[in-house]
Amino acid sequence: MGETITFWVLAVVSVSAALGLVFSRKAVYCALMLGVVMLSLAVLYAVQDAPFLAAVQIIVYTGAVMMLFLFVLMMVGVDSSDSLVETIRGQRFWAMIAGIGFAVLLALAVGQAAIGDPAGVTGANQRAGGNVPALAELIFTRHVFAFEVASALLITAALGAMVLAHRERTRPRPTQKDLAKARFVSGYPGPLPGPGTYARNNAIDMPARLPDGSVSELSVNRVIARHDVEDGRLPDDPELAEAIRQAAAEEEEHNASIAGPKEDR
Amino acid sequence: MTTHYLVLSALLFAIGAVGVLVRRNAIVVFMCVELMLNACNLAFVTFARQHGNLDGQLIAFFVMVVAAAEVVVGLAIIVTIFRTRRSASVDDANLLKY
Amino acid sequence: MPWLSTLIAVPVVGAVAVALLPKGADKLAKQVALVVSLVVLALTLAVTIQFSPRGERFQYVETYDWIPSFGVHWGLAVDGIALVLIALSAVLVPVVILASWHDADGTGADNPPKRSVKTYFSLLLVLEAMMIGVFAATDIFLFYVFFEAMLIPMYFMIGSYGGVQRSYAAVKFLLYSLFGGLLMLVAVIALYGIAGRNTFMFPELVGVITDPTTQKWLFLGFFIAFAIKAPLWPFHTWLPDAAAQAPAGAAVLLVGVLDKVGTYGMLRFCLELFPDAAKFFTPLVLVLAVVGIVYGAIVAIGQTDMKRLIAYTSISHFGFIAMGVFAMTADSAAGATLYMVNHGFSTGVLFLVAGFLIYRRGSAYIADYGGVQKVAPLLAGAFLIAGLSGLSLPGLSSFVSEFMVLIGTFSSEAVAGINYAVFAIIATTGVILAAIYILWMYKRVAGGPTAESVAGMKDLNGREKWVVAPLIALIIGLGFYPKPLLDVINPAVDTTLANVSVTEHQAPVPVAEQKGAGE
Amino acid sequence: MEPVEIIQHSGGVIGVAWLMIALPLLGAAILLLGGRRTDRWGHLLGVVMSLASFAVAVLAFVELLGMSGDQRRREIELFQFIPGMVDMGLLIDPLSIAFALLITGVGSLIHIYSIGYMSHDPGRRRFFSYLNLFVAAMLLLVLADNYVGLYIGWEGVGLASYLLIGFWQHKPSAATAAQKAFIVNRVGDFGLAIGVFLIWTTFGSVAYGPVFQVAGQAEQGVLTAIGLLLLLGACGKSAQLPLQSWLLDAMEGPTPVSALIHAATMVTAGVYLVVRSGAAFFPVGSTAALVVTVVGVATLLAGAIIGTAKDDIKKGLAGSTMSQIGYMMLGAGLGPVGYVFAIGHLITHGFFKANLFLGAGSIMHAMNDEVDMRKYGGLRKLLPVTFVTFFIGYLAIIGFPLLSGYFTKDGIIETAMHHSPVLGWLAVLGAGITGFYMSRMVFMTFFGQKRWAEDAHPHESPAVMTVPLIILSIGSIFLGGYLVLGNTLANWLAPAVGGPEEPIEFHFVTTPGIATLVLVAIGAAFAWMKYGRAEVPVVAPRGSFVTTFARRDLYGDAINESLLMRPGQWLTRLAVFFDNRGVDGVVNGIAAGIGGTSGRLRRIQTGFARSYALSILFGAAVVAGALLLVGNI
Repeated sequence: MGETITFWVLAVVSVSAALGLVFSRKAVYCALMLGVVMLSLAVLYAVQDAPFLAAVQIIVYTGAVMMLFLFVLMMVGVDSSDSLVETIRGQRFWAMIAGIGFAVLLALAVGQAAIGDPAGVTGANQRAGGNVPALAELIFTRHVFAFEVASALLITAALGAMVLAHRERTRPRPTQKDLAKARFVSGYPGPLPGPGTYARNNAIDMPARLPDGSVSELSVNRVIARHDVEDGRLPDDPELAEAIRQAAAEEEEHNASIAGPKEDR
Repeated sequence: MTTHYLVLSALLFAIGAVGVLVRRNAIVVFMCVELMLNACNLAFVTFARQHGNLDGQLIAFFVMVVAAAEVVVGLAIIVTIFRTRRSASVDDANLLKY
Repeated sequence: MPWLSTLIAVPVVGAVAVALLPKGADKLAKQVALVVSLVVLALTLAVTIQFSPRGERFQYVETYDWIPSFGVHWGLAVDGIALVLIALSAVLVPVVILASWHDADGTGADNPPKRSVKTYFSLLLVLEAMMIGVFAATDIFLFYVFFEAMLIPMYFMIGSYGGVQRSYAAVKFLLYSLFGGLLMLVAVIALYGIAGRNTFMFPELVGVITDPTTQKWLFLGFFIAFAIKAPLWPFHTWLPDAAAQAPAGAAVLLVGVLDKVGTYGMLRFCLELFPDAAKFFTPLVLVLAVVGIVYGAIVAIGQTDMKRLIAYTSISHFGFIAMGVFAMTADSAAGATLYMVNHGFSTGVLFLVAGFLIYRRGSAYIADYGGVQKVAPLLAGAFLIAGLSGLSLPGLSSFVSEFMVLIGTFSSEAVAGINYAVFAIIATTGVILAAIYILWMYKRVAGGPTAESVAGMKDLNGREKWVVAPLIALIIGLGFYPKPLLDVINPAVDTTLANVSVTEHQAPVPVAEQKGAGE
Repeated sequence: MEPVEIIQHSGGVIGVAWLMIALPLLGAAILLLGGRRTDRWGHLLGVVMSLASFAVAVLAFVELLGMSGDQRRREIELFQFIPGMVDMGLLIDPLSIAFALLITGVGSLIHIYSIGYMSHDPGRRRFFSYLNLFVAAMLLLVLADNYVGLYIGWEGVGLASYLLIGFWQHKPSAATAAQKAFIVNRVGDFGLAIGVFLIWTTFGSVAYGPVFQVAGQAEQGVLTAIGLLLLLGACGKSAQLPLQSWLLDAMEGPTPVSALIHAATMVTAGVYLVVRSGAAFFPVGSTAALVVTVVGVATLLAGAIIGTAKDDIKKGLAGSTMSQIGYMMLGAGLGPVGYVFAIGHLITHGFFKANLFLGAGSIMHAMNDEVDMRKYGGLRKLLPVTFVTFFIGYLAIIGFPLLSGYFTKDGIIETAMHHSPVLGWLAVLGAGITGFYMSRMVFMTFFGQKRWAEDAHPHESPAVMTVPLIILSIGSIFLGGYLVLGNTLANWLAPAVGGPEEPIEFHFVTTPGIATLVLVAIGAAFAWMKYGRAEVPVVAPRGSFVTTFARRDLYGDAINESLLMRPGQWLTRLAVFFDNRGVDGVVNGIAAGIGGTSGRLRRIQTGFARSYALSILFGAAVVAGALLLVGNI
């Protein structure tokens, strides 16, 4: 009875989360939804006498894999959200048809099958003295070859990831001398002024004031400035607001210059 | 009860598949793939219980291993593509065509 | 000693060795290839000498399991028919290697690009192995594998080393052959399934299929593949393209040996596996063959390109072979088998000499020549003898075979109870047409005043003499004394026809005895 | 009297009769393979080989003479050619040995003559090798004991003839003539080949012995068919209507070739074939024999008419050759008596025609290779030996009483008269025309005014050329009388071809004989008026319709061209077009169709991974559905 309740609750949760995963615009929400699904499944594993898998699910999936996803999301841009306009004609419609059809077919198949009562893995667990030893015995005896191959696969994957992520240096590493030269050529050899210096409120998004009381645009982090402009959190002081806007504009320009080669579609 | 688990698994699988088809953000597509793998794992675990032996659980375990490897490589690819093309949309990587 | 496996293995090993030679060792590659091919020739001679024509039908039998679950064997053996064709391949390959000495060097008069020499000779050796394998295979599946594998080296030889339109020709050749090959594959699998013996071994499948309809369908599957390979009219159009674009040496092997697999297959598989269907389709096949004979000859007359012309003459000759096979008399079938060998030699030397001409002049167009006889008499003489062999002049080997095919077909009334004499009569007009196409070509190339473009043409050099001499010696020798070959061929043909339940090798009943029996 | 049985033979000279063939063949091989090294002595080797062959023939002949009549057909086995079908062997009997003697004898003389004639030609060695090849092939033709061997020799002489006509390949006319000769001959060979097929099918053998033994038992229709097919072959080789057109062009070859091949020996092969198969396939009164005689008469008239209009001395002689072989054919269609005269005429013709041709060669040799008789005239004094020998040949061919041609030709005419007066009188008419054109030739060449080209310096030929002429002319005088009178030839040939019931009596004074003589005299007189006494224009006048008709070879070439060559070319072009556009068009069309369809289908490959994934999902769904359905069924 307890299992039934757990199942139904988690089923509803996981299906809703899965739907959320598919339909939410922001990638971060998607990641969170996926986390929810995974956790629900972990519980369902536990319910089905697979405590080891439940733990692995939480540690590996929800812990490691999800973190990896989030890291990459950060790199690519956390806030970037998909446009919901479909570009391939008919893709969404046919995807729905195929998806629903497939689900119905599978469900029908499962429904038609005459399935008796589950045998339960308790017996199997007990023979080896618990779920983990039982699995271990299987892994290191019958499936030891697959296990070794899996380990090779993991190492290969790690190496592959490193190779892929590695950026080939196309020009010689700048020496200290080069760096110094570049600094002086840039016209502003000193360190950038920190934000909030002499400002009335000591916040990271407030531009610093120079000794003559004027506002230094250089002191504002451009990314933060853009967020401020986008979210409309500009300070009342027009001088400060102007400086933030300028920093934000520079950021836009910078982004555009990087994204320049990309075709606009 | 097994039937329920299996139907749930099928549902999740189908939802994941639809996600793969309709989302364009490569990372989200990846997440949907993970969802499908998880759905499969659920089925495996269910079958393990149904048949009363641990092979199903073991396969699920292996699936997780492979999934981890896959995610690592896949995300590295996404990062590489993003670096050169400044986009994580799967539709932008469409050079391999007629 | 597994002679036949050795025969296949030696050229393969040689090919690998040639391919592994360091870059730039062109001369060495040629020499190694030549030596390997000569070793194969020596082995083949040993096999031929030890073969006893009156003994068991299949000799040198080797059977090893290959894919046990499907009953596929590495099954090799030769009877007289296969043996002479293997000998043909073994003789032609060293000659072709010698003749192709500069094919890949890029030194011809038409300035072909320099290409990888060792690859070319390596491919030649691979091709040799495949050719020997296809004739020696007694497992139908193995036969099919060799049948298709032969295409690969030939595809590259045409596609990489051929003339201007080489890629068109190579693709056409490959697609045509593959199409036929797939039909055959279907038939092979169906044969396996329907026979239900869980084996692909040919001797065990003879006479297994008895249902007439099944026989007909399977026959067609095999026959179309072989008709494309041979090629019979109207499946012939790939041959002129392929032969004209291929380097002369490859063209020799293509027309001289590869295509023989088609006619060989008709005799070995179509007839023996599906005797009733073969008899049912005989009129159709004979019509195709006769049309091919006359049509090929007429089209050959109208060609402007030497190699294409020779290719069309071959289409005409393949008509003769197919006619001989399907007339199903002992004489015609033995003649057809002999024809396969003789045609290999005569067309071989014709292609090679044409190749020498083209190498010197840089053009295959007949109109670009004239008066070669005056400047290069030996070359022209070799060309003439080759041509005369092509028109089946008595005293040259092809006459014997053509004569046997025609007389066998003509006499089929008395022997097999069906009158195909009219086919023989129409086919005999090919004899006249042959004279026209060969002599007209010879006249335009070698006769008349010496054209400016051929004025400085060099006569045959030592290497080229060694290419031409053995073939011409064989052509003349077999023309006067074909008995050794026929002694090998006849028992095998008799057995084949016995399996088709046609009467043994015998002369038509003399008129007197017929009368005597009637009274 | 029927032909006698063939007896297996071994030992003696006859046992090695194959040497006759092998020696010249060896000579040809040595000369061809030896290359320039043999240039210096090549011609001598050629002569020696030919003489050696002649010697063997003479010895075999002597050995045969030593046997009684019914023992004179000897067969020797050589080797199995096609097991179960053809055993190669030689049949040495009076007929074949007569031919062998003629071939090697006249052949040797012509070999010797050629030493002189070809002395300035750089290709002399090659020439001799071809001559030797010819002698070998011709001997195989007549000596073989089966039809296949005959066929091999048959085409072998065709090859030699091809090589020799086209000896000066650099002349386009020679190359074309050689090609034409071979191809026209092949048309004849087609008939011969099918004849052989039919013989094999009917009798189960191709050897003369077994075939002739049972020939009478076959159906009449089959026999007639075989006869007509063999005749077609004979027509090709012997330049009989309708396959005569190659012979005139064949004069492009060096003159000794014309003498040896196209007058004395090869062209008589058709007569040999008919006579050899005569008893079996051309019995007197049969349809086949009738056709033979008709063809013979038609050709003898056609050849004679062509001969009257030719200004080219060699072509004139070629026309005459056609005509004379027409006589032989006529004789060959008339049964045993006819055979005797046909073979007799064949032998005497071999001598006097070789004599005439070699004489013509000697004239050409003297006149810078000029062949136009209109540019000759008055050569009698300058070329005395040539003149005398040529004149003897002339008298022999027109049938001047008591010379060789008189006996044999008259014999044929009389025998024909016996069978059918129409044929006989036509043959008489032909003899009259012969008198005209041969006289014309002699008068234009040796009498009248000099009409030479300016640079001509006529001179008598060297002894190596004149001695053969003298020997041949002696034969031209006496041979006919020797052969015919006293039934020498008839008795000799009887074992081989059968003999007449009673001995042939030669009557010197008969109506046809006198009529012939009168007609010949009229012809000669007419020629004297027109070409001896009167001035001969150097440029040929236009001439009447009839002259043009004769000059253009009775429009034979025109007919061939319009009936065969033009439609043939048209057919060839059509076939090539059909092959490229039709057959290959279908193939390429299918290829293009598939290519186009794929071109459209490949648009499905959009490059969007998501649409591929969609199709995968659809596929999975379909598979799942299918499994469900199948499971339910």
